[in-house]
Amino acid sequence: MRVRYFAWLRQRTGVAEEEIELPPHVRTVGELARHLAARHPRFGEVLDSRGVVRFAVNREYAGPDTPVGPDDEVAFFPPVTGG
Amino acid sequence: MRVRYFAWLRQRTGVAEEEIELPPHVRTVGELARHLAARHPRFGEVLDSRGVVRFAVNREYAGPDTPVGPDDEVAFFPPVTGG
Amino acid sequence: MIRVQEQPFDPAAELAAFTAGRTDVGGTAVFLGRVRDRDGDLVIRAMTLEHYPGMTERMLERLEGEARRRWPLLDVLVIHRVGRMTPGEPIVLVATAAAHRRAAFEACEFLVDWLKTRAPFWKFEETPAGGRWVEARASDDEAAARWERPAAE
Amino acid sequence: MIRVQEQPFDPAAELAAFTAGRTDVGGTAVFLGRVRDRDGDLVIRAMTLEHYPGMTERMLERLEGEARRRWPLLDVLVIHRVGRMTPGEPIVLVATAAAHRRAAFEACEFLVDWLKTRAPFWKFEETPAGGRWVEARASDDEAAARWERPAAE
Repeated sequence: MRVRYFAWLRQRTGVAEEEIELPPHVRTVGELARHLAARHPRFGEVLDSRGVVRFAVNREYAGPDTPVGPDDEVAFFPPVTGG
Repeated sequence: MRVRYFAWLRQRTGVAEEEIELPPHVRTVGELARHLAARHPRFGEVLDSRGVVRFAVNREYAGPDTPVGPDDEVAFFPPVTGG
Repeated sequence: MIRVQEQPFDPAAELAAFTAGRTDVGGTAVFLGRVRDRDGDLVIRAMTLEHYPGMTERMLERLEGEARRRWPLLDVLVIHRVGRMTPGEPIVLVATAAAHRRAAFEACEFLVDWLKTRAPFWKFEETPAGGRWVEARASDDEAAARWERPAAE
Repeated sequence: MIRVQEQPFDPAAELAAFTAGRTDVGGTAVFLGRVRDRDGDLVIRAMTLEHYPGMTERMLERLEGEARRRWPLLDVLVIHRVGRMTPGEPIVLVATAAAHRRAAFEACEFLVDWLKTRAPFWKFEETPAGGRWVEARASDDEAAARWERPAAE
């Protein structure tokens, strides 16, 4: 599975994207975030800050309960600030 | 006094502007309009159609009770349609 | 700035010059009104805008002043043509510049709405069946009324 | 049309090309967003816009589709830059064309408001004290919420 990080979340993981092996117990975006928190402690620190981390699965906005599978691209990023 | 007519009101008077002698009994825009109706019957025909004739005195919007004097410029025109 | 003119103008060139070189403008809103080739079912061949010289400029300057009082604008431009125009030609350009977008958008809409109901312009359309003066629309009055404020302070 | 690009664009040239030659467009509304030299009390030397390639275009195309469903638009143009920009440089241009002004204005504001809250862009500002990521503003969420409709049909 491909995982991507944007903006200051990318600075907390130190990587823009990575390929990871999806563990069998990880079935949702929320579970994936927990799993990645162990790998990237500074990413884990902000996971519980309400509304700070947003998700996308296959380039669509997703919630913590959105299912994920090994062929998906999942992205983590802060609230958007474009325009 | 100078009187000006615009748009289709001008077509009803046949003149864009005229200098008139202000009769002593004419003290407001409404009285002036009545006075001019005698001079321009086709202008007089539409005077009583509600909201069709608008007035300006010295290039400011005015109402029928706005006072007028011999040195004023008074204009009559339909509702505006610019932009 | 207010300009009322017979000669055509180039909206792109006006936009390029508007607030050129400034670095404090975050948002610019622009409205461009052009002559349409139809009015409802009617084919329009050309349009002539008559106005009341002197009063027009006075009213537009007052509108600009009112917009600047209501919103923190960094610049305002209103260009309005008069005379004869054919479909596709620009009639009016309204541009507003502000630090943030909301002020620019609101002021631009306000200026266009009030311009349509307060500036002494009259449209004469040439159709295949002859010419006709355009009638004022209630929807324009309603649009302008959105911006009314109580007279008392 | 949607364009997301690194290279600078010329808003005046884009406006000149937008609906060029058409005679059915009565009203064109344009929003131009540029880099400001300040953000509150902070001096801004430059700004970098990061985005999520692929997702950005998809979201913007969806916004264009939604705007076209809601208003009778004759054309839509959204250009959004990414990468590093300095004060005064254009960031985003949104242009909408319609027969009448109300649709053009509303659709333009809608597109800007939703773009600010739904398109995956992130701003990084360079200040004399160092760099910082811009935080999302509640006012942008409120502006976008104005256009929400009940989900049920």
